[in-house]
Amino acid sequence: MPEQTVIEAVRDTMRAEMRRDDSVILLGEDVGSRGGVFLASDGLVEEFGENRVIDTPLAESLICGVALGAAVNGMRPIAEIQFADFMWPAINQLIGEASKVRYGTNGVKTAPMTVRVPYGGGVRGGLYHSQSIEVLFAHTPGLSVVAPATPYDAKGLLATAIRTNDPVIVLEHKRTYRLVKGEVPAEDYTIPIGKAEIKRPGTDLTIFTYGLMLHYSLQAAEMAAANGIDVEVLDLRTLRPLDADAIAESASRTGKALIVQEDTPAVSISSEVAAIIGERCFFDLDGPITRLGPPELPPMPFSPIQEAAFMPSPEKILTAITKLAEI
Amino acid sequence: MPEQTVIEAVRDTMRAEMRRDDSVILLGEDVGSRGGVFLASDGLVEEFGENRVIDTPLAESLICGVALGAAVNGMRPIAEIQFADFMWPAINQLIGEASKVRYGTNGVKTAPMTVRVPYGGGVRGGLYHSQSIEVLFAHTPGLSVVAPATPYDAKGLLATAIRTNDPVIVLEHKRTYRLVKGEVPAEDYTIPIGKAEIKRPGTDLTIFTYGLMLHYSLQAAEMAAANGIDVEVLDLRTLRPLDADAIAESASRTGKALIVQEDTPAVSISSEVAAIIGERCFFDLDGPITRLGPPELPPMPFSPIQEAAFMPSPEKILTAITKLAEI
Amino acid sequence: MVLSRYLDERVWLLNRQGKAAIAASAQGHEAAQVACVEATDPSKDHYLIYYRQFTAMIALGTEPEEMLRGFLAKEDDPMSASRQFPLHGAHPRVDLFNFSNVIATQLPQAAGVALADKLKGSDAVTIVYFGDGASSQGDTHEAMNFAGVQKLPVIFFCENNRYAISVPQSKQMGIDSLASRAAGYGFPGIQIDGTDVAAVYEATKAAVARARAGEGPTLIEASVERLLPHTTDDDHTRYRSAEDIVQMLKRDPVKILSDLLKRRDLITESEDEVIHSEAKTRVNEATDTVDAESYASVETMFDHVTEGSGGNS
Amino acid sequence: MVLSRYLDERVWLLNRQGKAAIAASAQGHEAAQVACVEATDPSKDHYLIYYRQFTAMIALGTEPEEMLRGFLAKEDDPMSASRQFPLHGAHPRVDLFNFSNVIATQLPQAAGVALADKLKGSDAVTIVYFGDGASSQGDTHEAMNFAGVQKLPVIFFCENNRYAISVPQSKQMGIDSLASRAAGYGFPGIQIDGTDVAAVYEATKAAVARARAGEGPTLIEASVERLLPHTTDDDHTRYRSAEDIVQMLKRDPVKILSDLLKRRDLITESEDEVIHSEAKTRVNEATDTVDAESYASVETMFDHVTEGSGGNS
Ligand SMILES: Cc1ncc(C[n+]2csc(CCOP(=O)(O)OP(=O)(O)O)c2C)c(N)n1
Ligand SMILES: Cc1ncc(C[n+]2csc(CCOP(=O)(O)OP(=O)(O)O)c2C)c(N)n1
Ligand SMILES: [Mg+2]
Ligand SMILES: [Mg+2]
Repeated sequence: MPEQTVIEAVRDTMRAEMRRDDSVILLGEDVGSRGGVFLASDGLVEEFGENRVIDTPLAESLICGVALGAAVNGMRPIAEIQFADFMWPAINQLIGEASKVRYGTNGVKTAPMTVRVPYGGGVRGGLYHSQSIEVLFAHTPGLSVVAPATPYDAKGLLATAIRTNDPVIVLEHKRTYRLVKGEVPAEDYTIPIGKAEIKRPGTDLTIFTYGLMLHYSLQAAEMAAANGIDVEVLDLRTLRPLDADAIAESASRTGKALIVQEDTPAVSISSEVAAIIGERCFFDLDGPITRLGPPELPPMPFSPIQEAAFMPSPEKILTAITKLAEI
Repeated sequence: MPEQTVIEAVRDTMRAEMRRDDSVILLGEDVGSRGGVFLASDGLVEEFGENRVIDTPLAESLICGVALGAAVNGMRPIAEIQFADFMWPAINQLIGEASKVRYGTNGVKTAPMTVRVPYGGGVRGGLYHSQSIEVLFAHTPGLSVVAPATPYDAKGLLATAIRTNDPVIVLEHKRTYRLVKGEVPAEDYTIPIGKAEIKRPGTDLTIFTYGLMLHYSLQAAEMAAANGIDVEVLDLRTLRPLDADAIAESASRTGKALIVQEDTPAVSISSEVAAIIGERCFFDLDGPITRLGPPELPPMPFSPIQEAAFMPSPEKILTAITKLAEI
Repeated sequence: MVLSRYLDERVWLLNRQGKAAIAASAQGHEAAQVACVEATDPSKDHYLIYYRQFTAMIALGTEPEEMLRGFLAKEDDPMSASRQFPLHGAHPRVDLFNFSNVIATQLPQAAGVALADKLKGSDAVTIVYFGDGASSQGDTHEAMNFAGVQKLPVIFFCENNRYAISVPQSKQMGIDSLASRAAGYGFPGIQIDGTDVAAVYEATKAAVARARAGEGPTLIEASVERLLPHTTDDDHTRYRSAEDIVQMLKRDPVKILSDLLKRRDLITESEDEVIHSEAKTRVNEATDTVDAESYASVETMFDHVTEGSGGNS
Repeated sequence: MVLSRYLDERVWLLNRQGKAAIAASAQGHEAAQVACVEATDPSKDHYLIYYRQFTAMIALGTEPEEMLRGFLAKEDDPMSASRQFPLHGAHPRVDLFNFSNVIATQLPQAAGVALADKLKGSDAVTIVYFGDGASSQGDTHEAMNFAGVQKLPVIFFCENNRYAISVPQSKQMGIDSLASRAAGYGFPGIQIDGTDVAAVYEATKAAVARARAGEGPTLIEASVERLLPHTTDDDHTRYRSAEDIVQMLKRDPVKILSDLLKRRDLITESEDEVIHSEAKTRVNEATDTVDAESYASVETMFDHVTEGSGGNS
């Protein structure tokens, strides 16, 4: 199987879906001849033309509103938001509008649209090129939110998103784009929304995580193994709907839960995972439900030492593993 | 002490703060001669004039952006957003900008602004006049979020918000505006941000709640008392920062936690309360951390029977109390 | 227009009787709405309405019973099965929709609908309605700008009644005519008397022709009056002067049209009476039918959240 | 301008050396920025800049060392103590700020700043800068509309370099001149050659006079060139034609001004050389100083989240 980076998997998947289905279009800022600021759409305007790969004016509410309008009129738009930090102007069209189209029209209209958005830090992005924005989307009924962390999952989940008849937010961690490589089958496949995956089986405790932190957690789990602690790592993959069954099964089985995320902890994905475990696994737990995240600061300073201090790291995760394992 | 409704307490507090401090101004849609759609500012333009009570054009991003600009230039603006459902266009100015002004300028600039917003349902508001919007705000470092549920708290927390040198979001449950009456001292007082309050002491279990659900929970607690279950009711009051100490103290003392909210549960305030309890009270709990909320649907249908089915009620809360108490 | 007027009055009455939770009236906007629809082709065009499009919905084929079901939150409300406020949702027979109460969100959506037609090579036109207040929202600007760049087949139809709830035009914008903004987007804008059916029809017809020919958008500003308060929750004597109210009532489009038809002998007194009495009867019948129906029920409320969540056919 | 140019070149170099994480250059915009600042009063006016205001920041009194600290993420960066990208944060000595990278958010904020001055009875003027791309954002529209309604003392200063990253003006707007939009808000708009210091100075001076006199806003569109790619992360040969690049390089404002001064005998060859060598020395010294300083450290990163969270004096 060929090895690819995450960004290559994203690009190939968009190309394949646009070849499969004429109604798939791509719109966003600089997605045309620039190929997107991360080159996710490099080469696409050359193949599909300016009608299907549309450089929009600089206006995120427009991008998402136009995608929504086109979606209810027969298209399957992929809207690219250049950085997650610039998603806020589009919240009204996504949370306010798109999420409620099917429900609010009693099923008369549907909005098969995908919003791709690079998020997360560790790239010297400072306060405005590092944000994690999953909370609001993961909270909102009517939306699906996926956060693939590997090239394989990026392809499978993006293909699913594009083919889904409702709005799907695809969160792509920008640090993984070129950092993470993995095998990606050339043939067509999809990964169902709402299914977590055990990326490393273990018996002593479970780490629940997603995005870049999956890779840091896997590294920490290797280090812990050297100390004789057998850590399971569950990749949430979909943030809405969370795979509550998989979460509860793993927590109940290992008896100890460590939730690791890059986003600030208060009222977040880690809160919900903790709540699921606290409600469903109460009688099976052997230790407090533990969360590891950054400090409650605006994410995240530009200074390289401050950025490193902000982000959870394999070492910090190992410390948390060790502490919880000893209880 | 005089009895007031919540809306009267809000109005009197704005008037008093505007008298105290010339830099306090009010801006929003229809806040002038109309007195606001809920009449929160009834009479204020007559007293303070059109310079300090400003009917803005219909644009929420503008309202919050202007409030922010005025705040960094010496004013203490109160921005009124007509309904929480119309807050989404302003997210960029609030989450993206206002929350990070102090941090992002290393303290050179500060934004002493208050955003008042009527939220919540049970008023036949349908999908777009019923939304709960607390999640994103409660998640965001740099913001404070208060949600007073009584006239007394409405006055004390609004006064604090206006005098605070950072942005504060004040969530006013619109169903409580005229429904809830209570004693409000005429003299000046404030309530600190970040302090929960036990509104009913009890020993068998604790309900953690806020907003309209405080009142439903108190009713349910009375009913439970008749069955011999002694329920404590903790009013969170501030949603950011949550009063983690008060939450942990009460949960540890009663040993059983029921979290009740009107907002849909996934990734919400109730998730965070559960996570706090799951982390800090693990060894003191006698039962699963239980949450009661509406179904995961867009909030909330216009049909009166569907609306009632959506909302938690004193009866539904009583059922949850009984079940948890029996464990 | 007469039917719309009677039905609109009935809805207001149903609110006062405690049966309809809220209503926004189209009284004063009727001529603009009817004449605009008349100039388009409901068999293929798209209509993104807002909450004041009561008359437009009827002109596009919504039956009085269907209108009332929305106001009374009945199970068979065609637009949203009463999940939403009246006039919100989507029409099952015409491509007419209104996803939310949130002002101006429909304008970028309309640009998207029109973009899809352009890509499909369809000659359908998208008509999007909005008020003077909506013109201040960023979404309005973003949509017009994009439509100008892409020369989209879309008509921006503003019903300017000089008020956004209580906020008068002078506090909403620093100009007299919204139509003048079109120049800043590179397409034509025209201001017309929205109580004049002929003027509205002509302007819309021209805009439709432009759009179908691939020449791009048009902004039409129809000057109308809001004869009643903003909604049944409002009292406009708090913020409108007595003089303003008196003047405004003179621009009742139903009366203007009926006077015109009579003056030109296009309708006789007795024909006029028949129209009125038929409309009244129709409204009475519809009220009786719908009043007896039941509210949207709990069983269906879980349907149609996402595909597969129930309710999908 | 010469100092700015050398320092700007140095920053680009520091990026290529791996020392500056990212930089956006003002090369091509210098004349517009210097002349605009020159026409205002930094002792009382307010400046809401964006990331390309490198020259403006220097013109407003930021020292070369201070500029470099931002790019190199040093502890003593005056704007944000290196929490933010260079040029973001707030200046401790002049009322110059730039809260975020998010395009166009500064325009409503500028309206708010100006509103506060109006309420205080101050005659300060607010100058807000933005690019051609920023003109498409809803916030830009909302701010201009409100400023028009309230006749606020604000100058909307657009540096139109015909590109927003790779998106050319033709895909950004359906018109040739942004200045034409001002008419839709009820205040004057003027398009000028932004490489011509005199033209920029005159236009700004007039706008300042209008604003101080309480007559309201002005929109100034200064046509400039972006001589370098969007940022150090960009490669503009991907999307700009060779012909476009050649033409654009002819409009280098530093060269235009120097040629003009020499042509008019306002500066001698040797004076010019002194200016250049002094600037070079200044840049070298500043680089040496700042390069030796340390990164913003972990101890201070928890300060200034909200009042009382540390770092408050
Ligand atoms: C984004 C948003 N903000 C505020 C409101 C509340 N609101 C409902 S209607 C209205 C006034 C709209 O005025 P206009 O656009 O002129 O339409 P009209 O009602 O006059 O036909 C307002 C402020 C809303 N629905 N959406
Ligand atoms: C809201 C938002 N969307 C997207 C971006 C990414 N971005 C940064 S600069 C830029 C182009 C800005 O162009 P323009 O306003 O013309 O300014 P210029 O860089 O040409 O001076 C874009 C799209 C952003 N910073 N903010
Ligand atoms: Mg109006
Ligand atoms: Mg530009």
